[in-house]
Amino acid sequence: MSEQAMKSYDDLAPSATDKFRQRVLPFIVMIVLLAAIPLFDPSRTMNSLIAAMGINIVFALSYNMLLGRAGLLSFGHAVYFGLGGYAVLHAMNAIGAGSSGFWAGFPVFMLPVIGFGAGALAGVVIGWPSCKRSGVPFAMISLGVAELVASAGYMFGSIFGGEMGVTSDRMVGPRLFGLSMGPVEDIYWFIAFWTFLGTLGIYAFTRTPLGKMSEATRDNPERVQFVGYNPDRVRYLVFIFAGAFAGLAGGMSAVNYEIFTPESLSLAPSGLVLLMAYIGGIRYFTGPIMGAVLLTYMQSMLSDYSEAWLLYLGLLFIAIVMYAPGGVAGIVYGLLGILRRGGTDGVLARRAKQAAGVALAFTGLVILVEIAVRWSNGYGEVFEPFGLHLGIDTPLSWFLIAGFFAAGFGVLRMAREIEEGHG
Amino acid sequence: MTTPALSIRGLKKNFGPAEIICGVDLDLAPGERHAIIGPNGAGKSTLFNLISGLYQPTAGSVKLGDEEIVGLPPHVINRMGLSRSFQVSNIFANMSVRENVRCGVLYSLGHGYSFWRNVGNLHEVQRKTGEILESVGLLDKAQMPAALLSYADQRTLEIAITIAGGADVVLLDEPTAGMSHSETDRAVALIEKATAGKTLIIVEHDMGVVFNIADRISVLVYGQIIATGTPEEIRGDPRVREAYLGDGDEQQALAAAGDAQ
Amino acid sequence: METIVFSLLNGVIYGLLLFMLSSGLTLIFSMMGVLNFAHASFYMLGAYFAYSIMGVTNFWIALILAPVLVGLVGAAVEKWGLRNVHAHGHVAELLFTFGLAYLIDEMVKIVWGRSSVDYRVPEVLDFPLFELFGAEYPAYRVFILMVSVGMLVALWFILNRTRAGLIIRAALTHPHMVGHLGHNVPRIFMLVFGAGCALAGLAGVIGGNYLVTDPAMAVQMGPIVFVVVVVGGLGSLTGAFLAAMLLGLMQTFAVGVDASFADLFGWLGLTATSELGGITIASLAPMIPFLMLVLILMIRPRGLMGDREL
Amino acid sequence: MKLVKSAALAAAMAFAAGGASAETVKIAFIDPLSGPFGPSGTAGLHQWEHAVSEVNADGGMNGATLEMVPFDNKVSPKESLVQLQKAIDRGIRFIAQGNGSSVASAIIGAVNKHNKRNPGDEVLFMNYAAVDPAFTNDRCSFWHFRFDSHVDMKMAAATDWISEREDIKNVYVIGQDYSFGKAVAKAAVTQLAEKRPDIEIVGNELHPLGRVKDFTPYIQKIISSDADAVITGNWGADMVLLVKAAMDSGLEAPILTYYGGSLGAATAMGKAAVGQVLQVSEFVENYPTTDAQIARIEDYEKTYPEYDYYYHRAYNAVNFLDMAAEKAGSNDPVDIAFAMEGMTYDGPYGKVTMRAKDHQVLQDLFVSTFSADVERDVEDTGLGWTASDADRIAAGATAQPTTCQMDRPER
Repeated sequence: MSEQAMKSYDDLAPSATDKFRQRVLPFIVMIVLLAAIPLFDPSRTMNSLIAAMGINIVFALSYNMLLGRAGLLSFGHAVYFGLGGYAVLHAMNAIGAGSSGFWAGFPVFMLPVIGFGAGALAGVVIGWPSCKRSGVPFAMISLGVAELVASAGYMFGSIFGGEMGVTSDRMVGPRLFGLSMGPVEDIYWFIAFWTFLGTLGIYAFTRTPLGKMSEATRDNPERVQFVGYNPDRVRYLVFIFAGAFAGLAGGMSAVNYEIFTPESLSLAPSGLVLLMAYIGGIRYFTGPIMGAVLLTYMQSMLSDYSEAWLLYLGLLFIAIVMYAPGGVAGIVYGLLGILRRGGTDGVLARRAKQAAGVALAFTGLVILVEIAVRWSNGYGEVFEPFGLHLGIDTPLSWFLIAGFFAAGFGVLRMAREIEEGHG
Repeated sequence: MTTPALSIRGLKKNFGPAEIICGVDLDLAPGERHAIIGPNGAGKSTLFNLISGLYQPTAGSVKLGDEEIVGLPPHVINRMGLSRSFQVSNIFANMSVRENVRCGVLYSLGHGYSFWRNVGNLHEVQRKTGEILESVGLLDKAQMPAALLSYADQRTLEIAITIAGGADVVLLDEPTAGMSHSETDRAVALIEKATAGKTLIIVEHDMGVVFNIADRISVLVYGQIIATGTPEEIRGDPRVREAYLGDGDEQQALAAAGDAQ
Repeated sequence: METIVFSLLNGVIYGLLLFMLSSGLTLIFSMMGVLNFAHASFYMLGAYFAYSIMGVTNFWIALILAPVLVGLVGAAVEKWGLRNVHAHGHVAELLFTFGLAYLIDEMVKIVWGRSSVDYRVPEVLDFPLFELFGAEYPAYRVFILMVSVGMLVALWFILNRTRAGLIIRAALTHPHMVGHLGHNVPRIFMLVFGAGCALAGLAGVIGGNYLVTDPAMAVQMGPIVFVVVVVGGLGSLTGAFLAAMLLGLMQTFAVGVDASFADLFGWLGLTATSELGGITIASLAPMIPFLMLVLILMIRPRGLMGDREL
Repeated sequence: MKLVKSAALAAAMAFAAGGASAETVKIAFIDPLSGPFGPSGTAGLHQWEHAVSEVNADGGMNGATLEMVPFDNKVSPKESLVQLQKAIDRGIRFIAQGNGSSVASAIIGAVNKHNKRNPGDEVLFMNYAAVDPAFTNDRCSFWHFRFDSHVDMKMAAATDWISEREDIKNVYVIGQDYSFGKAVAKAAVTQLAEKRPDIEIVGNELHPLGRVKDFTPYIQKIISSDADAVITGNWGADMVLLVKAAMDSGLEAPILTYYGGSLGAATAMGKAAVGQVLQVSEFVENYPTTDAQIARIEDYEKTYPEYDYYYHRAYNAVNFLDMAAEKAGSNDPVDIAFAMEGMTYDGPYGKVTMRAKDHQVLQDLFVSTFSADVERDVEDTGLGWTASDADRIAAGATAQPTTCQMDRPER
């Protein structure tokens, strides 16, 4: 008996190497990556894009604390992002105005802390009624709350600045780390610092007893009651933290763009963060990061090349919901798993076939959509990829579309037959 | 006379016009192993749900030691030292076996809703989790996702989670349902070991199990306890035999169990 | 007096339109558990289909054909899309329809352009029917009233007097029982989804020219439909009807009220010049539905007439 | 799949970036090009492109070719700043924007900050449609030039028109509940009180922005208030729905609008609105003008058959830019800004002046009427806008005092 009491069961936990590989290494890689980016002297466009990605990474991760980890589908997460951002802007203005007092000594670099607090406070207030329910009712409450807060945003001009929003100047207050916070290069370090801290913080949260119980509550709220936890309470606390980290992201955004408008509280940005998290993969910690990077890139770059980018986004989302609920991360890790196992059983070949089929069909779809968009705009612009002239009345267009679709679905069918043959 | 570990008085539950539990009285001495048997639909699971706080009784009182627990939410009752298992496996399917047990351990070791500690660094939690896994024989499957466990192992895990919090009063709802003979034997041994020194109420259809484990048995029929006594008394009670007349299987089982003794 | 009469008339018409739009979702939601985010998109499709059909033929053919087409699209979506997601649970279904709403919006923009289309009231109905307190009352509104009531009666008849209605009514309150009755559940789901979408399409046909037919109409109506369904209660068409009427009347009446917060709460020291005091009841009108949504979910989760909680 | 995608992107990129040359001065056009306001942004873009092509045909700006580079801001102030940053990163130093005062406000702030933080790399903002008076008053900036008459100026035209009509005794003001709508209402009330103290404001209503689906209740309120005229600053769907409901309910009072002529409105209003909807603008398609201007309109509508000539101020803006560059002998934004101050230009609809004090353009305005008897219609409806000399309000009468304290850079 005494022997058993002495036993530590340390071997139950993952080995030190595993721990390092799974928990520490990714963050070291992240630090190295963040430190290395400036060495490549990114253009200002790139810098702006990276800043947007950093903000969205923290925002999407905070959203996944709800959807992925606690099983709460929210249509109003931008509320906390926005309130955090507004709080930071007001604080920034106070720093700019105040020659003495608390704000005078507050460095702009540290402002996301204020966003964190404001997001948490909003979570405390709004979460209290919302978290009494879960599932679809919770989703509906979040939708109603988002509409209400957004409307209030337009009503209370002194806080939200009406549709013009609240603006500020970040080059105020004491400097930290010698950063003037003016040029984009300074802002890079600010974004990098807080993206890292936000990611680390959210990851650390998943490792706490509360974080673990939030997953337990997602899986089985009934059982959670019989290990001594109140599921409503677990959800409420997680909700507050999700709001807080969203507020942190909002604070980063406030410093980066120096503006917030009531529209940033509304359903549209809440929907976008949902898309980011889900497309990235809500079952993986890294999923929302991938989703945020991908969607931010699409939003700021793809929208320059194609007017129909929202259509592609919708298609991508539906494809993920229907065929790859694990999201991009699920696909990536699936492939890595196959590669690690050596891919000897022909899985790799099958996946390659599927990818080829999807790519072919998608190419056909892109041609169809792009031709349709130009035709619909009606001022005679013609889709001309690779020097081809693809008009709506060009037979080649339709030949290509039909060809790509036929080839794509043909390959997909082949892949499926192989799979069924295996199964 | 010592205070009963669990004391039920005049417990009633109506669902609409239907009276499912109609006045149950029951006292359990500390350390007692009590089995509740009865035909299907007698209200055994409802009784468990009432005691554990999942349902609110229409009338009556349930005392855990000296404390009245009617009206308290389940998690509070659990913290006061009453734990239960479920008839269908009710585990955290997306977690590993170890994490499942750890969820059961956390609160009792005072970690509640804490968000400032890393679970990996809570040595007391690791130790307790390991102990429980070892005592139920799941140590070698600790890293497996719970959903991939065999049925019998899931039932074992269910019991492990139930006892993990160290509750003094344990309610087990058909722990061996659906198990093979050998699995059942192992489960019985496990239950005996895991609940040593605790007060146990068990709902069970397998009369072998019941007569093996129980110090006393209550027979619940149509929401009422028609008899309570030692296994011998129950076996000989004519009312019990009568009540089971409609349920041939159970009667045979009862007889068989009697012969086995 | 005139404000009350007009608010009543307009509120009833708006409420009926809302009900027509929401009744389909109540059917879908209650039987299938799918809170269809794209429901208002089908409403939009109804309006656009009617516009296109009217361009080739006339309004009356559009009135019949457009809802049927929308219903077919809905059934197709259920068969080849939603059904595959069903196994992943209600949240996945909700997300699927969320993406579908994006998709339909974008496709409508490509096919019909990004600004409003000239979908107008047919000329036979484009005249003032009567004059009341100096304002003319357009005949088309009365037509909306008649179509809505017609639909209401038809729906009532189908639900209460036919065998299909019997099954639907049973399924509304006990969705898991449908399978036990020996019916082909996927087929029933497809039909219900199609029928629900067709009802939304019908609302689009008669609402599109009453309001405006543009790609934003789905986004504008979408959340309101949820409010009606949730407030009305799961499984209850009567509840949805009450909720729709309540919303329609409350919104139109709020607009007619001139009071501001300062007038209402002046006794608390609130002045009209302060920001809070300056808010008028009329400006709150569009917020009322969402206030109702949140309150109902918190206080009475089963809605006005629902027989079970959400 | 990734390979195909990036190849497609590369192709698209080449397609988008084609035609750049060293002799090019680029103007970033930051406006909605997709979404609900996409059509109106696209219409503006085409007008600018057309105006720029005229200058290019005429030898360019000091010999350099002008080029419009579109950026889609989805009418979001935040997204506009992202796009502005993108434009600046690409070395573009002239910005054109118009849709939404909130967007213009954000751009002014961002341009001010950028120019302060990056001396030698200044950018210039040409605002062609954002009409919040503050931009040329309290918030005036040396880097901002406005080529549209602001809210108070347009209201001055509208109230002049009203004050000349003795039979108008009761006026109803209705607008969107946000800063622009409030500014319109305030301007209407104060200016009417000055010009016609006998007029009673029988209603001053603000409705939520873009959320009202049925305006009938509001119209009924207007009818029962016995209003003789209605003033509204509504735009977009709010404008269309308001007019539509008014027509349906038989409102007889004229409706003075700011944006009755915007894209899609004519189609939605239809015949019922003829003679009853009026618009305050610097351009009226059927107002008699020079042959050159008629040729320009016809050329535009031939080049972009889907669009009607509407943003005449785009030509004013581009002409000012060209003239200022020539005067300064430089294509540098700072030199051009100084040269543009106080500059005048004789346009087809009268003299246009860029007031040095606040960078606000002064131009004649028209109160035009929606009519069925027009030479040039809009949106192929057979309906269009007409005005006579009586509806013309001289630039001087629309000019408003300014509180601007211009902060000019040192030369």
